[in-house]
Parts: sequence; structure tokens; C-alpha cells
Amino acid sequence: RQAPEPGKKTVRLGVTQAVDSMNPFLAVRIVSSSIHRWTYGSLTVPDPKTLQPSPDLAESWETSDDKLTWTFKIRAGAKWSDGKPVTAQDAAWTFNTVMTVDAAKQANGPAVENFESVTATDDRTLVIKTRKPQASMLENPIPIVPKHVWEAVGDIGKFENDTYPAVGSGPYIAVEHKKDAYVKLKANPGYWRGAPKIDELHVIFYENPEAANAGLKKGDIDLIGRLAAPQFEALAGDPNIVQWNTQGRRAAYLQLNHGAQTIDNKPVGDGHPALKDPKVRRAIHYAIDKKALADQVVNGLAVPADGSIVPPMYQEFFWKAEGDDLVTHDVAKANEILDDAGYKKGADGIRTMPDGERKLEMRFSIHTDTPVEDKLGQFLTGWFKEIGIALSTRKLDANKFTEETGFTGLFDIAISGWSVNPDPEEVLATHLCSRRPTPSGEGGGTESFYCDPAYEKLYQEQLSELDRPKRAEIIKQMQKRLYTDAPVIALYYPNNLEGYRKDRITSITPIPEDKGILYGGSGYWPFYSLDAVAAPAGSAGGGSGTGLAVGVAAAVVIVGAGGFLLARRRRSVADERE
Amino acid sequence: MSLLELRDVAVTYRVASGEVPAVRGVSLELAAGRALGVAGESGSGKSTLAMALLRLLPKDARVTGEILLDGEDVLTMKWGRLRAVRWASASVVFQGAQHALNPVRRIEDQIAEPLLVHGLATPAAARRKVAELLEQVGLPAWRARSHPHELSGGQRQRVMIAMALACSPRLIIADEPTTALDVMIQAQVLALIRSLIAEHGISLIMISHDLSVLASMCDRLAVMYAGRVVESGPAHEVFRGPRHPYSRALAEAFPTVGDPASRLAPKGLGGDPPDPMRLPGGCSFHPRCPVSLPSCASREVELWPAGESRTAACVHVLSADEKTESTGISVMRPAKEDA
Amino acid sequence: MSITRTRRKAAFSRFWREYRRQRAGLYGAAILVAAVVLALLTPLITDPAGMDVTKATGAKMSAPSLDFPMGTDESGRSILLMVLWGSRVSLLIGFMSALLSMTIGTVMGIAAGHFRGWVSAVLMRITDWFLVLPSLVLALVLAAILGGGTSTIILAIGVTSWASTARLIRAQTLSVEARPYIERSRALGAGHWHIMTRHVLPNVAPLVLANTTLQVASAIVAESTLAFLGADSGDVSWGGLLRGSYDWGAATSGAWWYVLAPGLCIVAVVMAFTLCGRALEAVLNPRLRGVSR
Amino acid sequence: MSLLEARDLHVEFSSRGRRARAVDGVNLQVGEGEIVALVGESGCGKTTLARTLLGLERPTSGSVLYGGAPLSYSSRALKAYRREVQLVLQDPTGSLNPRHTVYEAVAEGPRIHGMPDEEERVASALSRAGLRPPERFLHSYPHELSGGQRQRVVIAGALALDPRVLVADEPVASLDASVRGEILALMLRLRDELGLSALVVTHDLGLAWNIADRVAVMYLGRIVESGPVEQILKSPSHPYTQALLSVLPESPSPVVLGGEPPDPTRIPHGCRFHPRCQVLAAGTAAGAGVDGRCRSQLLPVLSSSADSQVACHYAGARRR
Amino acid sequence: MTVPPDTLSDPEPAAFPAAGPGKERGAHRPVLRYALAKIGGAALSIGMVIVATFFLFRLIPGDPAIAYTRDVPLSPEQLDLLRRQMGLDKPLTQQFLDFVTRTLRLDLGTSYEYKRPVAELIADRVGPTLVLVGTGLVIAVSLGLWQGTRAAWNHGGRFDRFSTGLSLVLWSVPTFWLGLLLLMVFAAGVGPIPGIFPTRGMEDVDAPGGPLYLLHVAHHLVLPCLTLVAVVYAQYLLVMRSSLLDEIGQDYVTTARAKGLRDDEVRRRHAVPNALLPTVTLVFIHIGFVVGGAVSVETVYSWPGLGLLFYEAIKGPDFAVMQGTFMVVCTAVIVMNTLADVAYHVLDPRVRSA
Ligand SMILES: Nc1ncnc2c1ncn2[C@@H]1O[C@H](COP(=O)(O)OP(=O)(O)OP(=O)(O)O)[C@@H](O)[C@H]1O
Ligand SMILES: Nc1ncnc2c1ncn2[C@@H]1O[C@H](COP(=O)(O)OP(=O)(O)OP(=O)(O)O)[C@@H](O)[C@H]1O
Ligand SMILES: [Mg+2]
Ligand SMILES: [Mg+2]
Repeated sequence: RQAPEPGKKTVRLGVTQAVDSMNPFLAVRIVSSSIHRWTYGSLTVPDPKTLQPSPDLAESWETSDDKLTWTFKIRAGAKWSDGKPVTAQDAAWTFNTVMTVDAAKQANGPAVENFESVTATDDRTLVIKTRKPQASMLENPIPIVPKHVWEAVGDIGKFENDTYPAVGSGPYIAVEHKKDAYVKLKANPGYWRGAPKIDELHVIFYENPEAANAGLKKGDIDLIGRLAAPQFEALAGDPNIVQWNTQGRRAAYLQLNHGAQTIDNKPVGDGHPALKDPKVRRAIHYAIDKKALADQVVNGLAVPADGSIVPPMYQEFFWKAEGDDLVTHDVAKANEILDDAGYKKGADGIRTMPDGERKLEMRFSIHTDTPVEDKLGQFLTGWFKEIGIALSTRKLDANKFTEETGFTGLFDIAISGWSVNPDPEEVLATHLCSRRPTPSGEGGGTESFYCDPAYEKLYQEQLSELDRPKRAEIIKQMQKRLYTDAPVIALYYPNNLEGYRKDRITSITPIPEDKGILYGGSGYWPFYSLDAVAAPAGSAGGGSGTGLAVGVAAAVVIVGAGGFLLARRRRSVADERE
Repeated sequence: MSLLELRDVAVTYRVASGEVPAVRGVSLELAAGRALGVAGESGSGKSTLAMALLRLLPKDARVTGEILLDGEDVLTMKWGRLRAVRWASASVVFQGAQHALNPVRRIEDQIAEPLLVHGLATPAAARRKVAELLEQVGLPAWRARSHPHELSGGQRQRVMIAMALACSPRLIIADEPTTALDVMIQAQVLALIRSLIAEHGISLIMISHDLSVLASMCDRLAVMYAGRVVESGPAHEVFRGPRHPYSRALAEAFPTVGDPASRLAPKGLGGDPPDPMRLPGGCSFHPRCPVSLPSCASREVELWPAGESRTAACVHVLSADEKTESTGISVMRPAKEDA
Repeated sequence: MSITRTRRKAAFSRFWREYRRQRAGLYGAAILVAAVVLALLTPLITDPAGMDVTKATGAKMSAPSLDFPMGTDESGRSILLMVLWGSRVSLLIGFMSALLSMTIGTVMGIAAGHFRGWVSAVLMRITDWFLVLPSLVLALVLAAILGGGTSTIILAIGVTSWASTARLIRAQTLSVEARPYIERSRALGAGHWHIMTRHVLPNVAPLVLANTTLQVASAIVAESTLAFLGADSGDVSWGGLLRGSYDWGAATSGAWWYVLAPGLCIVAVVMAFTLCGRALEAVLNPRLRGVSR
Repeated sequence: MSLLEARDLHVEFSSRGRRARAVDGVNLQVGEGEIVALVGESGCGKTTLARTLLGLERPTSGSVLYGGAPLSYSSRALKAYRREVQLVLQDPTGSLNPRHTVYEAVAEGPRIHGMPDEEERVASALSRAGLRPPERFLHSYPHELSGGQRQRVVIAGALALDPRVLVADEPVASLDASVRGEILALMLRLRDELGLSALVVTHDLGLAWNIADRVAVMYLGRIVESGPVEQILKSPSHPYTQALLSVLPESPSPVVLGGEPPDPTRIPHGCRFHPRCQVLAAGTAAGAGVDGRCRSQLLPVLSSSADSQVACHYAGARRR
Repeated sequence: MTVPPDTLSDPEPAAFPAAGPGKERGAHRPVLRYALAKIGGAALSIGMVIVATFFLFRLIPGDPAIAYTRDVPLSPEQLDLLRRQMGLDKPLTQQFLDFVTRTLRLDLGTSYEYKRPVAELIADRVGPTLVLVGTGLVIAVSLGLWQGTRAAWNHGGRFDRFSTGLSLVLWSVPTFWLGLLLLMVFAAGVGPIPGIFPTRGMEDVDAPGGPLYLLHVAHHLVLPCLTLVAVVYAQYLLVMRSSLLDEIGQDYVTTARAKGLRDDEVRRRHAVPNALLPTVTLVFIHIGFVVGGAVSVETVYSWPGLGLLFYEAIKGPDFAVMQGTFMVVCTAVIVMNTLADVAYHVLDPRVRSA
């Protein structure tokens, strides 16, 4: 490694996900969309304090009275990194591409589904017409790309966006990408908010999370986000490392096959009939010790879920079960419910259906290669046994899992979870009737096969409620419905676990600023606000280790070769004998 | 002084189940320019003896006695000296030439190798010498570029002989050079060896279990049985009038075509070959001996004189010649008179 | 025939005498016997309830102590217990896939060696194909396609590892077939079946036996590698334990016992099998017998 | 009268794209109770002929007749045929499966053919082959036997089927001189006692002299001279037979044939022996005026008659 | 997966019966024919790979179109369109033919995950794998052969016992496990041992240019290579050892001694070259094995090669990438083996004229 230039500030971010694409229209992985967030601007960005939309490339905006037309004013001072100004045409071109080119829908297709048209009336005015009112308009995640560069691209679906430095408008410019290895970003000196404090940001890929941890401890990297609990715990005790443990965006829950149906209300799949009974679902809810799960499965680095699919991080929208609503771990209660409902225990301790036909033997579908889900399965199996339900774990690869739990309904209970954006609309929509699979059995994106009139009604109400507190109240009602009817049972909200070296990173602002997320959160704030120790003048930095090692290696080789030659000489004397 | 003299040579192989006395006290002598035949049945220790002459036996063989080559004891030689003696003074034609040649190297290189190793020729000279040697053994010079597998059995045997001649040694040890060969090729090879010793005055030790072959090739003959020499003497005399019952059986086993006595009357020797690890007491041949006496089972036999420069290890020799005193270790004289 | 029995006994004791001289083989056999006996006894000497995470008694990832001689895992279960139960699955996978692989290999090998012409050519082509294919890659593909489960793993390992056996058996068959006694048997009127079962099979059997032990060894390693790469059987196995130690960050958090216990078990048992296999080979394979003079 | 007969038999192998005519037109018959010796140098096709007679090799053309009827190659017919005609191979050690006891080796044939009284049959075969008392050997393994004993076990294995014809391929070649006499004596005895017919394949003329009634000399895939032993071996007419006899160690003036050993993939034109023929080389043939024919004119295939006959232009010319 | 060490010593006779005289003048002809036959065989094998791949991946339950679209909800029309684009509406035979033609045109499909042609993804990752496997193989082979030679020559001696024992232990170690241990000890550092090697990858950001780049990569290569070598070299050692022991027992070695050659000359000129030839073919048969090992090593050390791509594809699962990598790796191994076979054939005169 070359000695870094003295005074240069570099931060190295370790990730355990390889970049799937540098093309923002195609990239779906968190690492890539994060990079795109840092290298391209969007219309709006969540405010670091409130998480509410705030101006980014759009300086200001207004809505028509019918709530169907949005007019954005594009920022005057924003420039592309090649010096050209950012215009409304760039934004219009970007949105229109996503709307019209199938290949470009890959990353953010749903975000424009409701768009009727997008036009730039002049350089600074962007007009978006929607089919239906869209309260989440200001959360639009699509990175806006420079039209003058991208126009020339033939097939967006095949374009790798690999000419560096890539032209962007974000705080950083991508200058190098080695596949399965790293992405190198440089501060954008012409960024309209002002250049970031550091000079370079490196995103370094580790396949092996243990190695990433070792890398952080050793100082090969400065920050890792999205740590698994064990890795996070392993960082304890290092004086130079900050263990950054905050509330997460994610909710982990179970999906119960309560009678999966297609969009035309035809039953599909082979879900266990007992699960159609809300009492059974309720009993199951009682059987689960959420606290134990949070403690054991994620090492206590999670909040047991006394709520539903929106995590408490979003205080505004989070609904907490209280009083009679609250379901606690109570095996006796669970057994009582089941006994009362007529599910009798057999000699083997397994209950049967009230009609005496079928045993309560259920499958628990999880993903392959996910130790946490595996462990979860072990716990559920243990508890369910106590209430007379036999549970067997099935591991499915991601494709099959999506197919069976999303379209074909070939499951009883499945693991599920969702990382929630500052606006929860997206996750709420996953439980709508309209999301159920088509008659031919293809996916609509349901997370539960849920179809509940009350829930539908609430959804429509919140959609057109532009008053934020009121809308939040409706959203809480929806969560309550999910909690009590239990098509899904929230288990816990995993914390967001990160770690960074404080001897390298001197300041970093999470999002939200109060105990928020560093990497993988919305917006670019943490990495824009980042400040680091400059490479000391004259020091070789990490290079000294390299030099040392190379020296050692060379010495070993020389000594080895010498020894070998010597041994040969000696032996050739010994060879006199036979 | 004789070229080669063996004094009470014994070879014992150490194996997992004990010791195998393959050669049990053999004394022989060979004068320069003479040919000595060694016969004996399979497993009687002929090859072992031959390999012992140049200390080529594997590590687990123990050799005792003295092997004097030009008066120098091979067994106590320094390695350097031994290497110098090997091939330059005495060379070997191994039993089974197909295995004794390196399968992946050209025969040219293999023949030239001893010349170069002993510093007897420059590479160019060595190549010329190889061509010459091949001509001598009746192979066209272009064969030098061949690999062993491209040659027939007889040709390989001839390559082996050419190789043995390369350093013009004074002694050639030929271990069953013709056993694996066809009658016709056998005749070719024998004729070749015969002419070579006649032309170059080389001494020869030839091993075979075919008495008639040895009789036609050698001056003197030694017959081995169970690791010992049981009879020795001038080749034709031993072949025509064997004194030891084993030699007799061997000689008789070869039918003479045209001889009415052997027509439709094959002769052989019954009984099993001896197991060197469990040799019978007394005369080791007595269990198979057609003329054994009760005393043979207990009485040690030694090589007793059995006529003019002949010895045989059989009690019947004593009674026939009415010689009672044993001569102890009998040494084979350089047999000038019977050549 | 009782004489036959005494013969057999004599043959066995001769074999045993020879085997005893292979010191490494003896150590290997001792380890193996211990491992197999322990695996068989596990259900009798331990309580499977200790494997239930909801009933685990230990602290998470605690170091070896009197209660937990090999420490505990991420859920506070005794690693000793897990290793014992894991040995059952690992050994089962080892034995079953070796059995599968040896069966395929032996049948293919004998058939390819016995028959001439296109049958042999086709069989050899297939064998060579399987031989050069990266079997781990193929096994992973198979496991991914067939889905998890112990039987899948057995199948994946068995199906991808028989080729070298087939080659070996074929070579041996060819050399047996070249012996005059096959010709003699044929001249006596014997058919293919008779020759393959009476002459070839008994002659290749020792080789098969020796090779099976080696195959078990590689199957155990293969199982752990597959588990590490994400294709596990779902039951507790040594490979699965190693995978667990990796998933739960045992190494970085200093829980060396969690990493070392299953790893060393694998190394020890695989090594034991290998040593036994080599010793068996040395004793039974006449080709190798002369070598270690 | 003839029990086993080869009629104009040709066997070809394709070796590396070339055709090797290993047996190139052979007429030969073995009568009831007759011992015929087939002699010739290495590679002349003796073994191939023997194997073809047993149906182990299919002839390219021509046929094998047994009891006057051509051999059928269906596996059923072959099995039946091999009950009556047996092969004894050259190498006794190799012919016995080292994992089978003597009993199993001898009983293999009866088992294959489902013959009754297996044990008695084995015991009697062993004692007929001179392994007496049979019980002593029943449970031995081949490696515990001497070479001669092994050869007898092989013979016993053939005898256990009560064959009418024995084809013995070099039965003593690998044996010690002291044992070979024993085996040959055994064969003679079997012929006398059981009326066995035999074809003995060998390259050793002394062996033919020892036991055969008739001898056929083979050269490069074809029989070049045949007839009663006394006549052929005492006064051979074919130069090749003469040469073979002359290289016996005790013969006074060996004629060592020069040239490369014959190659069945390139059989010379005219008389197949002419490139090595000492009579032709010495000019004697030219003296008799047959040298041209030797080089170009094919010789007829000898018939299978028992009389003495020779395939040689020179001998033919002299006889006339 | 591993191949047991000793089963490698293939007892098939290398030598063939003597050829008749005068054949060697046309010796180059058989070599050519042999090479052609081998190449034909390899082509057939590759064909088998293609066929097997097609049917193997057809066994996957579920709808490839849905798998391709992942979680993105698509309308039925869009799905139908996609199916038509993927050719799934055609009869199986037609699909097969399409597959074959596409494969022959090096079109290996499009990755589900990356939405890019699989061939391109693979092309990007071939280099690092070649560096790792190539270096590993060279070191393992030379180390194994050298140690094997020494061990066999003084068999039963201390060196023999030590190196055979060590190699057996290493052979019994699962690759990934050894990799993790080495990573923890020498890259992360344990106790007094400093972590002097990098924790990941083939190169870092800001790798130096020029010759220093080689050093930089070499530094990254040390641990992955060490892991691969440790697990692989044992086989070569054991094969070389037993093959040389076979040769030592041969008569021609005695002949060489009888000629007065020194011990090391006997070894260098006769025994080792002869033992080497059969060993080297076995070495090449093992390329497949080494490639398998590379999957584990690349995963542990985040080495950006084919093995990592394959591993990620399995985790995905990205069947298109899996299928493509599988075909490419198999084909490469088959091609390497064929080259080795032909080279061996040219080098060993015994086999050459057979
Ligand atoms: N390396 C060895 N280890 C143990 N015993 C051996 C060894 N070599 C030979 N023998 C035994 O020594 C005895 C003599 O063997 P040798 O090879 O000298 O016999 P030979 O007379 O040459 O026989 P042949 O005529 O068959 O070549 C035999 O019993 C043989 O089994
Ligand atoms: N299976 C085969 N394929 C090709 N050529 C063969 C085959 N069998 C025999 N030959 C050739 O046919 C010729 C005759 O062989 P055969 O074995 O019959 O000779 P032989 O007279 O028995 O020789 P020997 O005395 O050496 O046993 C030889 O040149 C041999 O190379
Ligand atoms: Mg010998
Ligand atoms: Mg023959």
C-alpha cells in the first residue's frame, strides 16, 4: 500500500455485501443504493433531525388542490461533477426512463407506478402528475442522473456505468470500482452543500464477516454497519472501537398461513387449516417468549415486539400494544385457548383438529443459510411443543421461499421481516388484498395473504390524509388490526448494530441525529458529515505493516531457499552411501 | 592369480518372518579368459550370488565371506572404489532385460551412461562407441534412438549385452541371458556371447538352469542346489556324467531329439523344491533323492573330490571313489587342463 | 465346512498380524472404534433434551468448565453434547455416502474392466468425466438443486465421489482379467456373471474395503465443507457445528473451544480413517505390499 | 475319426490400424486318443490357434469342427462344448485364482456345469492328476504348492469335467527342468488310461519328441510341415524345421536364422519363410531352380491329413 | 471434495507391450492421432457438461421467470413476456437446442442478481482465481513432489515419518477451517502474534502500480495460498512417494547402480524422472479438486475470484450464475486435463507409441 498523502483524510467502510451494480437503475443491494445516495442527488432527502422530507435537489415544491400534480423547483446552484448545471430535464429524463424502460425498473420501479407523467416545463421546474393522490411522494428514492451523460447509453439494462470518475451531483464522486473488492469515492469539491470534510471514502467488501470484524479491530477498515449480533459483541473491550447500538428500522415477524387466497379469493397452497382459526393464531402468539427471543437469538440486541410491523424507531408511527391488547408469553393461557377451542392433545402431546382429523403438525419455513432464523426455529419448536403443536423447520432458498410464502402459499408458518422507510406506507401496503397473487398464481408482493376490509379502509384513508399527525393515527390503527388479528406476529425489532474506530473517525452524525443509524440509513447525512483523522505526515500508515510483512516474507523465502540449498549440499555428501 | 575368487560366500535375506539363507557357503574360482557356468533349479540362489559379486543386493541382504576381484575384496571396498569397479571391471547382464532397462530413456543414453560416468569417453566419442557396440551385437546403429519398448525381447537382451561391453570389462556376469527367449533368438544370443568372449578374451560367468546350454558355452560348470554348490567340474564331463543325483536328474530332464530312449518316456525329478527357510537336515537334497541312504537325513555332506578336477556333494561319490577323508572346503582350480 | 472356517480364521489372524505391524493404522483403528462406540452410545449416555435451546442451562459461550467440559455454544448448550450427537450425523453421512460411492464405483469399475468395446468405452467416459469435474462444485450444485436434508447431502457426496474408486477398481479388474485364471474359467464354460462375481469381485474386494475407509474420511470433510458453504443437512453435525461457530462469531469473540472442538474432532476422525485406509491398503493390496521393504 | 478339427482357419487382429494375421489358414485335426504337438517359435500364432479351437476367439474365416459338426458360438452351445474340450494354460501360477483353494479351483468346472457329486469328482480328478492323497491338497491355496503341483491342479480342473480333448498351451514352459518330466509323464498316462486326445502347443521340439504322436510345425500363422513325430524330427524336410532342430544345444552345426523375427502384420509374398530361409540364402534353392517361386509363388495350405506333408517349393522340387 | 491420497496411484500399467521393430519412424503420427482422440474426448466431455447442466438446472422446482424477477412484483403480462424472452414457452427439445446454441456462442444467460450477462461476470473474476489457483498449484506441486521424493528415498526415516505425518494431518483438515484459523492468527493477530497479513481480498484501494503491485498482491496472496497449498500438497507428496517407491524397486534402478552411478545420480537421472511422469498426470486430474478448494478459500479470504462468485450464486441463489460458473469451471478443468494428457503422452515414450 502506498503511503497516503500526508494530511489526507480517508475513511474506509467495510461491507459484507458486494456491489451488484454501479448503475442506479439496476442496483438493489443496500451497499449499492447507499453509494448511489452519496453520489447522486434525489428530489428530497429526509431531514437528519426529524426524518421528514427536506429539500435536496428540489429546493421547494407544491401540490395542486386535487393532490394529483406536484411541482418541484430544482435547485439553482447544484452542478454535476463535470461542471454542467443540474436541471429539471435531468430529473424528468430520469423518471421517464424508469417509467418507460422495463430494464430500468429494476431498482425503483414501484416508486413511479402511480406516476401519470413527468415533465420539465423549464430548466428549473419539474411537474409530476400522479394517477391517485400519493402522500409518500416526497420520499421518492430515485437518484437523479445526468441526462447529458445517460442519453448516450444504449441499453440501460446492460449499462454498467463504469466510466470513472462517474458524473454525479452528490457529496462524493465514484472514481474506481474493483468488482467483489472495493469502490473508491472522492469528495465532490463542487457539491452544492459544500465538499465533505474527508477526502476519500472507500467501500471495502468482505465476504467473510469474521474477517471484516478482524479488519476493524486491526484498523484495516474504520467502520462497519449492519453487524450481526455476535460480530457486534465481539467488538466489546476494544478501547479504540465505538460499539454503535441503536434502534433499528427493521421488524422481524412470523407470517401465518391463515388461508392463503389469490386476488380472486380462490384458496391456494396447503396451509394448515388450524391457522385459519384466529384463536389458534392467538394461542401461538401467547406461546412465544419475545423477550427470550430477543435475548437469545439476537443476544439481547433487539427490542421485543409489543407492537406490529413498524419499529419503535419511528416514534411517530409506532403503535405499542397496551392493556388488554397486549399479548404476553403465557403458555398456560395459550393451552387454555386451544383446549377451549376444542383442539385436544393426543398421547404424544400433539393436538388434533376439533374434528379429530388432522394433527397440529406444522412447518416453519425459513431461508437457508440464515443462522438467526435457524435458531429462531429451534426456540419456536421448543415452545410450540409445550402447547401441543409440532413444528418442523424447512429451509428454502430465497427463490423458493419467495415463491412458496408469497405466491403459492405452500407453507404454514414462515419467517418474515421488513426494513421500514421513514414513511411506512410501503410496508403497510404489503398486507393489502390487492397484493395477493394473481389467479394464475403470480406475485403481487403480499407479505401475509391478508385481506381484511377494515384494514383496506384504513389504508385508503391514510393515503389521502396529508395531515401528518392524523395520518399517523390511522397508521397506528392499521397496526393494531394486524396485531390482534395476527396474520403476522411481530417478534422483535432488531437493533441497528455498527462499529467504528474512534481513533480514526472523529465525528459522524447518525440519522436521525439522536441515536440513529450510520450506514444503511436513509439519506447521506452520516457520510456527508463524517470527519476523520488525517494521515500523519511522513508516516507510512498501514503501509508500514505491509512493508514489514513483505520484508518478513522475503526473509523467510531467502532463509528457506538457503536452508534448502544447504540441506542439499549436506545430503549430497551423505549420498555417498547407498 | 585368478580374476575372481569366492571364499565361503553366504547371503542371508532378512524378511519379516525370519531369515532366508539364499546362499550358504559357496567357494568358486574363475581364471581370466575362462567361462564358468552356474546351473541349478529355480530359487537355488544363482541370481543372489551373481548380485552379491558387485554388492548389488538390497539392504536387507547380509553377505559374508570374501569376494576377491583381482585380489581385492569387494565386500570391504570403499564406496568410491566400488563405483569405479562396477561396470568398468565387471558388468552384469541381468535376468529379464525388459525390466533392467530404463523404460523412458533412449538405449543410446543408457549404453553411453557408464562410459560417461566413468569418464571413459567424451559424449561424442561415447555416441560413436554406442553405434559400434550395437553393430557388434547385431543391431543397426539407428536403433540407438529407440526406447526399450520398441525392441523385441531378443533385441533388448542384445542391448543389455552391448551395455555390459561398453566399458570393456574383464568380467561379464550373465544371469540367465536367454531364459525368456525363443529357441531361435536364444541361439542367436548364445552365438553372440560365444563370439564376444572368444574375440575379447573376456571372462564370463553364465547362469542358467539349462545344463545343455551351459555345457555348450562354458569351460567349467557348477551346479547349485538350495544355496550350495553340489557339483562342479569341467562342463562336458558334468553334463555327460553327472555324479550328484540332482545334476543327473537335471541332465536327464532334457530329452534328446532322435534318441529312442527318451521317445515317449519323459523323465523328471519328483518332490518339491526346498524352502530355504526350512531346509531339511542332513543332505538338503535327500527328500527328493532317488538314491538316498538312511544316513543322508542326518549326515552333513560336503564337496568331495569326484574325479579329475571335479567335486560333488554326495555320499555316493565317497563310496564310489573309496575316498574317505573329506577335503573340507574344496576350491575350484583354474581348469586349464580341461578347456 | 469347518475346515474353511479354520482357514478363514487363520487368514484373519494372518491379516491381523500384518495389520498390527502398521502402527499408525492401529492408532487410527483405536480412535475409530472409540468414535463409533461413543456415537452409538450417545442416546444412552446423554439426554437429547440438552439440545433443546429452550431448555439450555449454561451461560452463552462460556469457557470449558467442570459442567461443560468443552464449553457452551451461543445458546448455552454443552458443546460436548453437541459434538457427541454431531458425530452420529457426521459418521452416518460419512459411512452412507462412502457406501453409495463405493457401490457405484465398484459396479462401474468392474463393469468397465470386464466388458470390452463400447460398453467399457462409455463407462470410462462417464467415469473420467466425473473424475475431472470439480466434485465439490458439483456437490454444491446438487445440494442447491435438491434442497437440504441429510439424504441430499449423502446423495450429493456419494454421486460426486465415486469416480476415482471406479478408476482404481477398473485398473485392478483389468489386471485380474488379464490373469490366465480368467481365461481358464472361461474355458471351463463360465459366463460374465460367474467371472465378475467369483473371480473379479473377491480380488478387488480388499481394495474396495481399503478405499471405503479413505472415502469415509473424505466424505466427512466434504460434509463439513458443504455445511460451511451453506448446504447443510439440518441436523447437528460436526460440519454444522463449525458453521455455527462461524455464524455466531466464536472466533472473533474468543470462544476458541467452539471452533476447535468440532474441528479437531473432524481432523482426528478423518485422520483415523485415513490411517486405517492406508494401513489396510498396505496389508491388502498386493501391489503395495512389497514396497515398504 | 477326427475329433477336433480346424478347417482353413483364419484369425486376424487389428492392431493399431494394421491387420495382424495371427492364424493364416490352418488345417489341423486331432484324432481320438492322439497326441498332436504344435511347435513353432514365439509369436507364430500357436496360442491364438489354441484359443480359437476353444471358441475363446472367433475365427475371421474358416471353422472349428468338433465331432464333425461346426462349432456354434451361442453361449449355450459354447458351454456344452467346453464340457468336452478343455484348455490347460501355459502358466500354472497365473491359471489359479490365488484366493481359491485347490478344491474350489478344481470344482469350478463341475459347478459351472452343474454336475453332481462334486466332492467325489474333485477327489478323483486330483488323484488322476497325480495329487495323492487328494485330501492333503483340498484346502491348500495355490501359493502353498510347488509349480509342478499347481500345474497338476490345473490339469485336474480340466479332468474334473471328463473331457475328451485337452488343449494344452505350453504346459511346461514355465516349469523347472526337473518338474517338466513329471507333467509330461502324466499326460502320457492319461492318454493311455483314459483315451484322452490332446493338442500340445509348445516351442520345444524335445517335448514333441517326448510325448507326441504327430507334430505340426507352425510358422507365421501357417503350418509348414506336419506328420508323424519320428519322421519329421528325424528327417525334417522344411528348412525351418531343420533350423529349429539345428539350434538344439547338442546339435553339431547350429543354423541361426538371421533377420528380424516375423511380423504377422506383414507377411512376405511367396513363401512366407523365404526372407529368412537358409536354403534360399545359401543358393541351394537357386540350384534347384525354385528360388523365383520361393519369392513370388504362394504355397498351398497343407491339408489336415495325418500323413507327412510339407509346404516348401524346394522340398517339393526335391521330392519330385 | 477430496480424493483419498493413495487411491491416486493408479495401478494401470503405463507400459505397453513391445512394439514391433521399425515403428518409431512414424512416431509423430500416433501422437497426433492421440491428441485428436483426446481432444475429441474432451469435446464430448464438455458436451456432457452442457447436457448435464441443462437437465440438472431444469430439475429446480419453481418458475425460472419468477426466480429471475426476485421480489419485484410483476404483472402477469410482464411475466409472460419475460417467459417468452427466456424461451420457456417452447417445447423442451427446442429449449435444449437454444440452450446449446447460446452456450456455444458463449452466452451463458443473465444473472438474476446482477442482471448482467453471466459470461461477463465470469470474465471479470477469472484473473484472481488464476492467480490464486495457479500459484497454489505450482507451490503445492513443487513442494509435494520435492518432499515426496525425499521421503521415498529415505523411506522409513525421520524425514519420511515427519512429512508423511504432517501431510496426512493437513489432508484431514477442512480447507475452510484451516483458512479461518490462519486468518484469525496471522491476519487478525492473536496474543503476541501480530496480524501482518491483510484480512481480505487480492488488493487494497490505492494499491501501488508497477512492480510494487506484484508485491502488494503477493502480500495478499500469502494466507489464501498457504491454506490452499497446505490442504492440497499432501496428495502430491503421497503420490510421489508411493510412485517413487515403486520405481526404487525396479530392476533398472539396480542396473543404474551396477553401472557405478552415485546414489543421487541414480535418483536424479533414473528414478525421479520415471516416477514423475505418472505423478504429473495425477496432479492434473486434481485440478478439479483444487478448484473445489478454491471455493472455500476464496470465501474465507473474500478473494474476488470465480469461487467467490459461485459461492455468492449459491447463497443467492442465482441459478444462472451457478449454471454458468459450473459450466466454465468444468470446461476449464476438462481442457486442462486434456492438455496435460497430451503433454504426458508426448513426454513418456512408453505411452507415446501405444
Ligand atoms: N529380496 C529378497 N528377500 C528375501 N528373499 C529373497 C530375496 N531375493 C531372493 N530371495 C530368495 O532367495 C532365494 C534365492 O533366490 P535367487 O533369485 O537367487 O534364485 P535363482 O537361483 O536366481 O532362481 P531363478 O532361477 O528362478 O532365477 C529364493 O528362495 C528367493 O525366494
Ligand atoms: N489380442 C490380440 N490383438 C492383437 N494382436 C494379437 C493378439 N493376440 C495375439 N496377437 C498377435 O498375434 C500373433 C500370434 O500370437 P500368439 O500369442 O498366438 O503367438 P504364440 O505362438 O502363442 O507365441 P508364444 O510362443 O510367444 O506364446 C503375435 O504376433 C501377437 O502379437
Ligand atoms: Mg535368478
Ligand atoms: Mg503362446
